[in-house]
Amino acid sequence: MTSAAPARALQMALYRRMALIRKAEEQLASDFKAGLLPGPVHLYIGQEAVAVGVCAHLDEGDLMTSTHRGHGHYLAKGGDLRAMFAEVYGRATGICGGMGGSMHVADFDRGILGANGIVGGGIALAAGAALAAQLDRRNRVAVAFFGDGAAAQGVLSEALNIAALWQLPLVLCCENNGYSEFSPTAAVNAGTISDRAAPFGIPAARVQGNDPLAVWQAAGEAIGRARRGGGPTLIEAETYRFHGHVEGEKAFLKEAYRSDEEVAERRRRDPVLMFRRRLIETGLGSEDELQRIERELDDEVAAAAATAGDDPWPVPDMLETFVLRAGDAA
Amino acid sequence: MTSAAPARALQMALYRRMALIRKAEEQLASDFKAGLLPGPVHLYIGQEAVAVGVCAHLDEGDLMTSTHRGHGHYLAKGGDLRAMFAEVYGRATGICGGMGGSMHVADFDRGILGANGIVGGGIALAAGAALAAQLDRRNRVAVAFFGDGAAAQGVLSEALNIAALWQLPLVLCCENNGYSEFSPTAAVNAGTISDRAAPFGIPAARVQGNDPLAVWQAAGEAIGRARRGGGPTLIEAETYRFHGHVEGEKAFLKEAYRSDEEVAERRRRDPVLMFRRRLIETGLGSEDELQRIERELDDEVAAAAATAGDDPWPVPDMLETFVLRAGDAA
Amino acid sequence: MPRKRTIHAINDAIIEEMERDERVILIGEDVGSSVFGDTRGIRNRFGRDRVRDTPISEAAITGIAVGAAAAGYRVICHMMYANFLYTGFDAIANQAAKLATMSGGRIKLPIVYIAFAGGGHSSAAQHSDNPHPALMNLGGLYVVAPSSPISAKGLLKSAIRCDDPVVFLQPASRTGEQGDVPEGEILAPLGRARTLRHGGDLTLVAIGAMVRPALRAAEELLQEGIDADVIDPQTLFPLDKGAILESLARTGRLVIVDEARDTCSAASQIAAIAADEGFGLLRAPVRRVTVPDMPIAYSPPLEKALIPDAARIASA
Amino acid sequence: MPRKRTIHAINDAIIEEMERDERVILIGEDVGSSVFGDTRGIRNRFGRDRVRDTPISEAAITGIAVGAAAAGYRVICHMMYANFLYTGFDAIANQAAKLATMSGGRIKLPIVYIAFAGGGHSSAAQHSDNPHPALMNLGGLYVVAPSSPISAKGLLKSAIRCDDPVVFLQPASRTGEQGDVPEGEILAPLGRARTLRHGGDLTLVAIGAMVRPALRAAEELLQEGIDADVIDPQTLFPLDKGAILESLARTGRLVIVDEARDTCSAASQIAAIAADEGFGLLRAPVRRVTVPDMPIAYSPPLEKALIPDAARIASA
Ligand SMILES: Cc1ncc(C[n+]2csc(CCOP(=O)(O)OP(=O)(O)O)c2C)c(N)n1
Ligand SMILES: Cc1ncc(C[n+]2csc(CCOP(=O)(O)OP(=O)(O)O)c2C)c(N)n1
Ligand SMILES: [Mg+2]
Ligand SMILES: [Mg+2]
Repeated sequence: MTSAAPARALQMALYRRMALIRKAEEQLASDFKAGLLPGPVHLYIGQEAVAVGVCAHLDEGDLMTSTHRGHGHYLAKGGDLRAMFAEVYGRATGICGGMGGSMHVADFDRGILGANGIVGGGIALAAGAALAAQLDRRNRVAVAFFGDGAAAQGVLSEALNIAALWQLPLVLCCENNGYSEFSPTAAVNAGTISDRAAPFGIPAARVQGNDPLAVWQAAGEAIGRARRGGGPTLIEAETYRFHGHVEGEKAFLKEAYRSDEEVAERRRRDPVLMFRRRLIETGLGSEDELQRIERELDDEVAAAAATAGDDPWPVPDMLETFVLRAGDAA
Repeated sequence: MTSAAPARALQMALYRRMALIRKAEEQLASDFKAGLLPGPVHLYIGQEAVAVGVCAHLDEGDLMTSTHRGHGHYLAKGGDLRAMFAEVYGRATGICGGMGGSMHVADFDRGILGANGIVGGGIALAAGAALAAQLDRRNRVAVAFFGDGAAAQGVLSEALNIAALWQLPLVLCCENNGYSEFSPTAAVNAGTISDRAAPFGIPAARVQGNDPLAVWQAAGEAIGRARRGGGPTLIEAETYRFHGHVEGEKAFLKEAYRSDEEVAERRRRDPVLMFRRRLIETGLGSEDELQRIERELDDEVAAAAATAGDDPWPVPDMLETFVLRAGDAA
Repeated sequence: MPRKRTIHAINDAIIEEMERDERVILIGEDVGSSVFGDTRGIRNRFGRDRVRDTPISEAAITGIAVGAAAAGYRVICHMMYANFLYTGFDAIANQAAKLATMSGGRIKLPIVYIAFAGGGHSSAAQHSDNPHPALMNLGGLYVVAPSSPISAKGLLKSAIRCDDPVVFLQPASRTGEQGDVPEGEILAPLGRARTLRHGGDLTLVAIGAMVRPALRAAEELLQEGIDADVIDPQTLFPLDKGAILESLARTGRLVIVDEARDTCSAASQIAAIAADEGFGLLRAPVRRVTVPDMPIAYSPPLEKALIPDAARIASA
Repeated sequence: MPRKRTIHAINDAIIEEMERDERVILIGEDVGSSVFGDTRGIRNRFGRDRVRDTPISEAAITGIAVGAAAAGYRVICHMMYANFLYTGFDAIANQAAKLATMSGGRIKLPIVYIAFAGGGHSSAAQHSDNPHPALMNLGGLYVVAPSSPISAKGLLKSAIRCDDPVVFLQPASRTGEQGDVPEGEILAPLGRARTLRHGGDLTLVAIGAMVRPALRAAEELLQEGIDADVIDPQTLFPLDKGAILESLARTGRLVIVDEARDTCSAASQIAAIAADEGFGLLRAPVRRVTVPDMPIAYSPPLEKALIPDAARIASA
């Protein structure tokens, strides 16, 4: 890292947000096992440092697009926890009223333009949001999170080209978690993803995605440059997902696509635990304080999940409101 | 150029083919002015060295996809002249029976998988043809011609990635003629197009597209490598179109997108004339011989155009044959 | 009343709406030079910030429209030929048509995708589709098909002010047609048909480019003593069923003319509505005059045979 | 007769055809691991040359299928969820559906695009579309919708042998269903409907996933004294009009059940045919039981309200 580490308060905030995401998703994992989730869920567990390190530089006016694995981005960008649970549970109180579910959590008031069920689907949306930000002249930026698998979608190169030509305030953040569904990254992506920016004249960074400070640092440079009118950046954050591609995948996959040893080995570099250890080692956080935070988060998550789980189901009558009608326009 | 220039016979063949394309298209240009062409035509005049230099390495078994500006590729790959005229004239004897027209000339028996009205549309088709060639194990190759404008289509990066992963026998040949319709290349493509191959581990070459020998040389390396199982190459050939994007464009454009001086200046580097001059300078061709070839071509073109122009129009009844029907399959 | 070509009516509509609301922006390939002339002069007038020539990247462009709209702009996204909607179809079908509903209505997406649709100019299969059936089936987009300079202007202005995505499909074969266009504000409400001719013997519904030949066919039919209503739905989704059924109640006979391929066409949808809600009104089979189910051919005699004309309509 | 799940019937069909013709190849995202199980074991059996996992690049994949087919292979191109057809729509709509015709019939394109379509699994709007209306309107592709293990196997085998492009839309909600599948060669000709039930009082046409609830509804109707024909078109383009009209001639009543959104659905096309060619046969309004014109919702009570079920069919 070239510049100074962030101050204590910020580091503690990063930790809190990472731990929140972890605990919220562990709740969803157990909800899934208990058969409480109506649809598929893709968990972010193991990748928390990326969303948190990037989003620490964003405020509500900034814009972000996410992926099918979107709870982490949503929470890192300030999305409401209970409304997220309610959405994944399919309740009327969900952040999308139960219309979207896990793959579509969105909160436009907070600049969260949505998780996206289309791999690569958020990239062009973020470029469009960056265009809006540029036109607004309020120094806003847009960030697109996407996976290594999504890097194979042509829309990435289209967005790189346009962002370079227009010098859009756009940060393209590729989370390389080693797999595209059940394919190892090398089987579906040639070369190094972050190298694909240079031909367009776009700066790129490749960072340790399990280290929130490394991500924070790289994202800070990229977002700062974007705010100053310096144009787009491609960040590739190397990370790993601890859970399956989708919860319950072992039920339908016949052969393992990765070994238990590999997962165990990578779990030793758990971003939440490593960062926790570092906070204690650097004296920024004490065991007591961290435990207090974790208890608070446990309570927060349990309360949000419990109340969301008691919320009412949406009533079909509300579907009427989504039907396009005559005369709306003029 | 690193290796020796091709032998006399080959150079004369290159010249003949370039001059054929030029003369055929000049015929179409005058046909257009005379109101004889039912649909739009995009002429290749000024770019002949590219198609001819590349296709000199291909035989009928090799596969090629082309663009909306496709007459040159079609003729360079051995397509029948008269059937092309008949097609552009909309006649029943056309290479596509009058169904396709200028933007769709194709001859599958000669590996010409078609001109294409979708910018970038031929790129994935060529990758698929290269897959077929690879599976066949008969050392065939596939070539995709596309423009600088088409390089902005995401499908190019998708094809680069897949071609690299699968080591397809594919040559991606970008003809950078300085314009994408009415936009200068730099306005719609960031950086240098040939640089976009390296991140995928694909070799690239940037060549003088108005010099058939330079193109021949670079294409020979690429196609040879592909035949030997060495995988794909991206070639960027710098060239210029002398005519408008589409014939008759001045009728609908209000402002000029390039100056007459620019066109005049570039016409001084006319690939056909430059190569002609070189053949004489190097003593490979005499003025007499070249004039004889040109007269032959004039006759060939005039005869083809005249007979095609007298050919019958297709009759609507034949449309029936294209309707999908029950039971065709089993 | 001043006469205008359709292309100028569209140009006026864009300029007026960009003057009216500075959050209206225009993006697309060569919108500066303007292939059809409809965006001519707009970049010079409003500058390169609000009017952007894009690279040939339909997948990105259609999605950029969604992102910029979600972030507060009104985006006119020019797609040139309607076949290129397919090239950028993901962001249209999976994003623009769905995002508002998937989000529980918490966002509005004011986007107009403009495209020039249909055949008649020997541009062959990849430049001649009328893709409105695919768009109408998405359920999340208004689909608009003008038929004259005045309807083009009124519909486009309404489309630009609409808070939901609209696909505006201008018939490519009708850009040069002249018609009366009054000065000043013209707004044609989305989702409302126009009855262009009141007959009473037959309901002739015609879409987009088919309105003119339908009106001509109506004249021919009059010679035979059949006086037709001619209805232009203007908006194809959502359809103005009421106007059609109301006419059908008087005529009992329905012919629909649509330059889309027959299967799953707008004509079929209207016929299906008639066969259900209008069943009691029908006194004769519902005829569809449409394009046979195949790609459009290049050669003029072939293309002419595929696309409905007044004679085919009159004999339906 | 041995019982099989649909997913295994599809698996068998692919294996049998790949055994039969070494020019059949299979490409798609994770066809090796197989998300749905339909391609499981195929890579091990036929090797990584003929069975290729692709990157997530739908635009390229759909086009690669066209190129490889034009160069002599029979390509099975697995698109996973039907919504991803939109992502790769250019090569489907502008190339696969048009190339043969644009070339005057000088090429054949044996391609099967397999996709899993429809809702019922709370996967929300981007994983639940039934895009057959858009595909049916292209006119250059067979569109096939199986409804049972045996129809899936027979149709898929025919599709793989077909020299023209076919889109095979397996209902995603029906992959686990069991049914009788005889050993040995099963080929269901494309373009032919199956009559699954002979009643005589009512013609009930049901598509894909809707066949089962339609059969259930027919049982319910029998209690009310209405004995329905149930027809499964199997191929949506080109439609087997004859089978439907023949039944209609006996029943005079038509209800069509389609899990597509209503506007421009297959249901509407069938209704339109009935209102024209079958007009003289109709004794009652033609009812469509379809999905309302909006994206599919995630939450189970909402999704359930959108997708037709036996009760809604019986009351239509
Ligand atoms: C357009 C599209 N194609 C395919 C899929 C199916 N799919 C869902 S997630 C996924 C893998 C994505 O990999 P990556 O981008 O690396 O994200 P990760 O799952 O690793 O977070 C695939 C193929 C999809 N949702 N959208
Ligand atoms: C998908 C698609 N988008 C837009 C167009 C309209 N169009 C036709 S040619 C062209 C410019 C192509 O530029 P380039 O690739 O450089 O080829 P050139 O015309 O210079 O040979 C455009 C935008 C098209 N035909 N297809
Ligand atoms: Mg991944
Ligand atoms: Mg060019």
